[in-house]
Amino acid sequence: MMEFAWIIPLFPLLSFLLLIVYGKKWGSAAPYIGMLLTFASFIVSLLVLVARFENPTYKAEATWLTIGDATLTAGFEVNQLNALMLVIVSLVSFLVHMYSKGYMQGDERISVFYSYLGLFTFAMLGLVLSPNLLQTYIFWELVGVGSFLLIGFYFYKEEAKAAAKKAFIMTRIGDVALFIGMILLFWQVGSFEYDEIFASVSAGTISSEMITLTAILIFIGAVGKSGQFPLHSWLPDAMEGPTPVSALIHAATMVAAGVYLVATMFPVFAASEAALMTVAIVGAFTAIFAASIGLVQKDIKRVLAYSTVSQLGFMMLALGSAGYVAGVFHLTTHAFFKALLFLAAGSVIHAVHTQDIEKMGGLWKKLRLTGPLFLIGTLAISGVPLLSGFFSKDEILVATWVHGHTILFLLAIIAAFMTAFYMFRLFFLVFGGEARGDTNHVKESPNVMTVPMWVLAFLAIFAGYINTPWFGSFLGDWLTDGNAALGHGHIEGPIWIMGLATAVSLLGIALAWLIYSRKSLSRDWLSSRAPYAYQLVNKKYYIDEFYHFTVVKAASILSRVARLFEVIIVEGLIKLITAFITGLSKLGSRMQDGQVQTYGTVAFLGLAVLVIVLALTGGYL
Amino acid sequence: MSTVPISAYLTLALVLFCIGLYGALTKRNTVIVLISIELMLNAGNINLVAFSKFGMMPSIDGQVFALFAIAVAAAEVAVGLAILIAIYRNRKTVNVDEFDALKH
Amino acid sequence: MSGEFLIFMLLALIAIVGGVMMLNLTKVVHMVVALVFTFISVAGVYVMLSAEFIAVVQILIYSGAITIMMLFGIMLTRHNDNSEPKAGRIRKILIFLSILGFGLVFYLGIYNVEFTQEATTLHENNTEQIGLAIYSKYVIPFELTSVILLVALIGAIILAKRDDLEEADKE
Amino acid sequence: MTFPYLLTLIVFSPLLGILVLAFTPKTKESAIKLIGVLATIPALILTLYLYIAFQLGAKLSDFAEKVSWMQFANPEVFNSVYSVNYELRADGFSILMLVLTALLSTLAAIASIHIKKEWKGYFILFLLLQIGMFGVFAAGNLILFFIFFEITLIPTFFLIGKWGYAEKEKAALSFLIYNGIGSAILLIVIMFLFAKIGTTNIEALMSILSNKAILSESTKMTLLIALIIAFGVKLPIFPLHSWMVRVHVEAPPSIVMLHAGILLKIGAYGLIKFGIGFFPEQFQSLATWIAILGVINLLYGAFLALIQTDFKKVLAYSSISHMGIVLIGLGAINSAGVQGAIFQVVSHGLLAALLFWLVSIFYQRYETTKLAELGGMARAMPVTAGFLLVGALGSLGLPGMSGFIAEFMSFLGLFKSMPILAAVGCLGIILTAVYLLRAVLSITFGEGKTTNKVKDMETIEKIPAVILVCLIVAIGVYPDLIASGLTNTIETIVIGLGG
Repeated sequence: MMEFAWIIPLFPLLSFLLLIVYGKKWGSAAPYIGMLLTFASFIVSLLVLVARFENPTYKAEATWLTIGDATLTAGFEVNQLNALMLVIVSLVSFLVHMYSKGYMQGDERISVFYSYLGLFTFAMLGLVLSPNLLQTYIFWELVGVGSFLLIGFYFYKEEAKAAAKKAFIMTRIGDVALFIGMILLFWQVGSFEYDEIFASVSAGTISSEMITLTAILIFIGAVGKSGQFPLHSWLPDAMEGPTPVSALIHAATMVAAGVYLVATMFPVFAASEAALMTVAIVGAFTAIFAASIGLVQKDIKRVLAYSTVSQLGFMMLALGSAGYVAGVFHLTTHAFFKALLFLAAGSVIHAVHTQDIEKMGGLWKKLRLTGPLFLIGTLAISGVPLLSGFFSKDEILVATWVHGHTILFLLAIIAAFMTAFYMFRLFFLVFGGEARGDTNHVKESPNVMTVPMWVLAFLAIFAGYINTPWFGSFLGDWLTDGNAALGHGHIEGPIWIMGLATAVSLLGIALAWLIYSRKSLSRDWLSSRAPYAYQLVNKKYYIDEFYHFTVVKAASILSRVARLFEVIIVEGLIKLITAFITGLSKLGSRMQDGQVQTYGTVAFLGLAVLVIVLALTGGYL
Repeated sequence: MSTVPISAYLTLALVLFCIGLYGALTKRNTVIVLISIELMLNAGNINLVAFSKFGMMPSIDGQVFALFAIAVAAAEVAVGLAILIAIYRNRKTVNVDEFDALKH
Repeated sequence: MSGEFLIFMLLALIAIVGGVMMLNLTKVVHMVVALVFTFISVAGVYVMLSAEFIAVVQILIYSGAITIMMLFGIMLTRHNDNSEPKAGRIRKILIFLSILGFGLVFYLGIYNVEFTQEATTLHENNTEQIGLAIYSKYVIPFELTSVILLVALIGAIILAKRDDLEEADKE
Repeated sequence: MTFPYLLTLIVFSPLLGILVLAFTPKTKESAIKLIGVLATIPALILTLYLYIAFQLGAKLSDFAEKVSWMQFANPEVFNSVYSVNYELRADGFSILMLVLTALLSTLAAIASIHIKKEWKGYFILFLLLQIGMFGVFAAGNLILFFIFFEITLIPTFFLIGKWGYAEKEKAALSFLIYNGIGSAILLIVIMFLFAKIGTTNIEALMSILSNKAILSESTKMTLLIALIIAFGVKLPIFPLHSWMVRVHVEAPPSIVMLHAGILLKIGAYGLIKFGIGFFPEQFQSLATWIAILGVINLLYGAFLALIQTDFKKVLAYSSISHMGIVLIGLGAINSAGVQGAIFQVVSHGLLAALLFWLVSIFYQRYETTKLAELGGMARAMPVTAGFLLVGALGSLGLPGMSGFIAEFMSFLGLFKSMPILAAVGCLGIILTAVYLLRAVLSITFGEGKTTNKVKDMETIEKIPAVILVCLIVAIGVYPDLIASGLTNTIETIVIGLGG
């Protein structure tokens, strides 16, 4: 079965091509085509995953480009990690396709929407299947384009335009770093193939400085894609896209691509302690940084977006702490519960037509299906025991502790506390209490939207059981099977960590309950005591403004300098040349005054000059 | 044997030629321009005659050529003056710098 | 310093002074008259060069015919306009300098010209020799010259003739 | 497999169209346009035949042609004769350029449906220009090269000066002045080589210049610098580019398609073929400077494109920026870099043609290209907007399209030889994305600023766009498509460079 894995991305590609060309003609049939084709790729992915359990890694490639002596190949590879990713991506994608049928109902450009979804899914699946860094990079960028197109789907909104542009450019900054890292690695190794890179890393043919440099450059690429600090600010803005898109791209799949990349390149990172440390620090900092911003956001999707950033930080922290399995595990569980949360949020937005949580409230009774689903997602992300998020987050904390990052561990604990707090703040504000907005004609979403959520909810609860301290670390053992560089399948840690994690998440929930549901603590109790801190957090630490005043300003100043240069020097050059030539012409035409004597004078002057020059140079004297 | 070297004659011719040239290029009156040209022709004639006496192959040919040159110069003056008078009739001037029909 | 040289110097001086005066005088008639000296002294130079016939022709044609014709030309046109030419001083200086350079180059070229051969028989029956050459060796150019003179004659008449028809049209 | 005089047929095939046009009445607009388009078809078929024959393994020497043309004596050496032959030849690179020329000419001829006046003169000049372009790429010696080079200049001058926009005369004039100076320098170099070596045959010159110590080092260096300036005007290399901006802005879009697509590439072609081909060692010692110039071109163009308010100007500066990548590739002096440069030549040709065709389409409807006056085109003209987005994405080096391959290989090459410079140059990749998205998004996205109802692309207008996009994607997805034909050429060049 695995030799047919290449067919998986082709289904969505077909969907993209068909819909972009015939979409208008087919109109309302478009969603079914998209769903059908992604379902097909989900089935094949599932078969491939099953096949991968029994068989070794499969790899196929063909010549793609010849450069001098080097031959670059294109192909695909099925190993543990990407077999797993294939299933996650195609499943979430299929569910989102299905959900969108209801969510986007009535939009006249629905076929365009589905074609973009197809393009994105194609690119993401292609990214996952890539056996070499170059191909990864190619799909990496294509994923970015899919995301760009979908963020800018409501192109007539200025915010959507700005957000799409920002997303593309900020991720591109990271991409360029990846590009550089990739090329540097190529000249070290002579190949883009992962196998060969890992082989020469382990053989020690690359200097350790070079490994650190390339690893960090590649990590910057991941930072851009996964919205890690300091390239995170596009991700919350990306919420301008339709909500299903946020669920698919900006929660479950694309933003996880950064984590996936680091995971794929893990042997390179593992070879450099400095690179690992960087990953861990950036991850931990992002986790707490984004969580703190999430505390005060008022837009339901933005809260979820910052929570995504924060969770991605957790994954990076795991990878940076050599917790390969923990990172991938959390990636998996996060994909499910965050997609669930977004879809549920979408369902809420679909019902109340606003994203402002201040205008919601009391929806629990109105949305009898969405409410519990959202609660499941919230519980999972908060790390409440027995749900998937609990297990994966526990793995991360253990990995961090065991690796000896005490400070990072503390940060992670605080971030976990904050996560629980802001998620339940969100939950209570949206579903609890009294209605603050007009909720009379709020209706539950149709089945086509709720069914995908049920599937995700199921996974959000039970996906954690594939790798637990109690029932065996099946996932970890399988992932690390046959590759010692990835570490152990399960890291044993002190039992109190699990207790601590449970305690902080429950504490967070309790605090949220006290403030937003019982209202026994005033909402602005904290913000009124530290107005500056509140302002700082509310303004997202002024990161956007900082970029605006540094990077953007610098670019525009440089542009202006260049324009000055252009106008003065380059245009001056052409002015000089034209002035010279027109001057000569003017002189010539002034000679042509029709007077014999002038003509005679000029002719004689010419003769005299000629004679004199000849006499001086010709040696006739 | 002549005691005056050929270079003396040639130098005289050169000086006269230069004077004629200067006159032809700077004088304003057309008559003077014409007569300056005659002076230049004269300078040429001196050379011809001088080379007929001194030279690689001295012979009478140089003098014959000088004669032809004088004949042509005479014809030229006749035509030149006729043209001058015709122009004067139209333009009421004999100043060279007011003749700019070549421009149009 | 032989007598011949002295005479040459004298003739050359007169010729050059005549030329320079032509350049510097203001009245047109004076200019023409100044040139007559030049022409006559050039005739003297011809004599020194054993070209008596040319010398006579020079006096006849230049000092006589051409000068008279020029004077007629001056008389027939208005020539009292003595204002300085508009073309500026710069051009004059430019012309002067280039002529100077040109003259200098040529002077340097002819300074050392020396021919070993010298015709010694030119002055013997000079006119006869010329006549022989013209009517034997140069008969065709000679005839052509006569045609030129004829053409010039007719051309001059036609050009200078007052065009009665045109005049009539104008009036 | 091949037949004699194939190259001659290709080069002069547009003459047929000129002849037919000469006897067509001036006023029959549609007939003239039809003839104009049809006249480019034979060349397209022939070049495709040539390309396929070459890919199937025809020997390059089979294509070469040689007819004695003129001879004259060498004044310095008794009994030796200078001869100039009419000789055409082709190699992998020039075959590629011939195909590109034929293709873009056909598309530009189709694009000329937007020309509004004096179609007859326009198409005659257009076909003449085509002859010139074919000739440049097929010329077997420098004299012929120069003649055809000049043939491209004069029709372009008139095409810009007569059928352009508001300041067309100025643009045409500065085009002529700059290119005139460039070709004068080129002529001096050619004549110098001819006088010193006695031949202008390109292959012969290559072997003579590489084998014998026939010219001193410093002479060679001077000649190379002169060549770089001559072709640098064409390419254009900073700071010789300002004519090109004007031409891009003022010329009719169909001509800009050819101009950006082919004419600028003559500079790159000449630089690779003659600059590196004749003086590889000197080029190597200049490589750092070439690469630095390339990075400057890349960044300078990008920074200026960032603040332009006219879309055509954005594209013009983006062309400058993209030509920087050609220089970067050449400056890398290894096979990856050279291949990248050639790919960029082809890729930018296609992309620039696509973008200017789209400019033509929406200028036709909105009569403006100012960014401030446009907006929300995606609503009124979704297909055009889509193509515009595809063009921009391709241009900013999106993988899967030809631009990325070129950019990737050029930088791959440069990172090997000068990693720090390459890292600086990578800034250009970001800037390219910034300015292109800024411009394209402000045209297509956002509120609709133009109220008048417009029709989206007509079918005939879609043809060039679809063909171009298909090619761009084809090269991007499977670059070996054209890379395989170039292997020999690049090998020759790189061996010349000694690496």
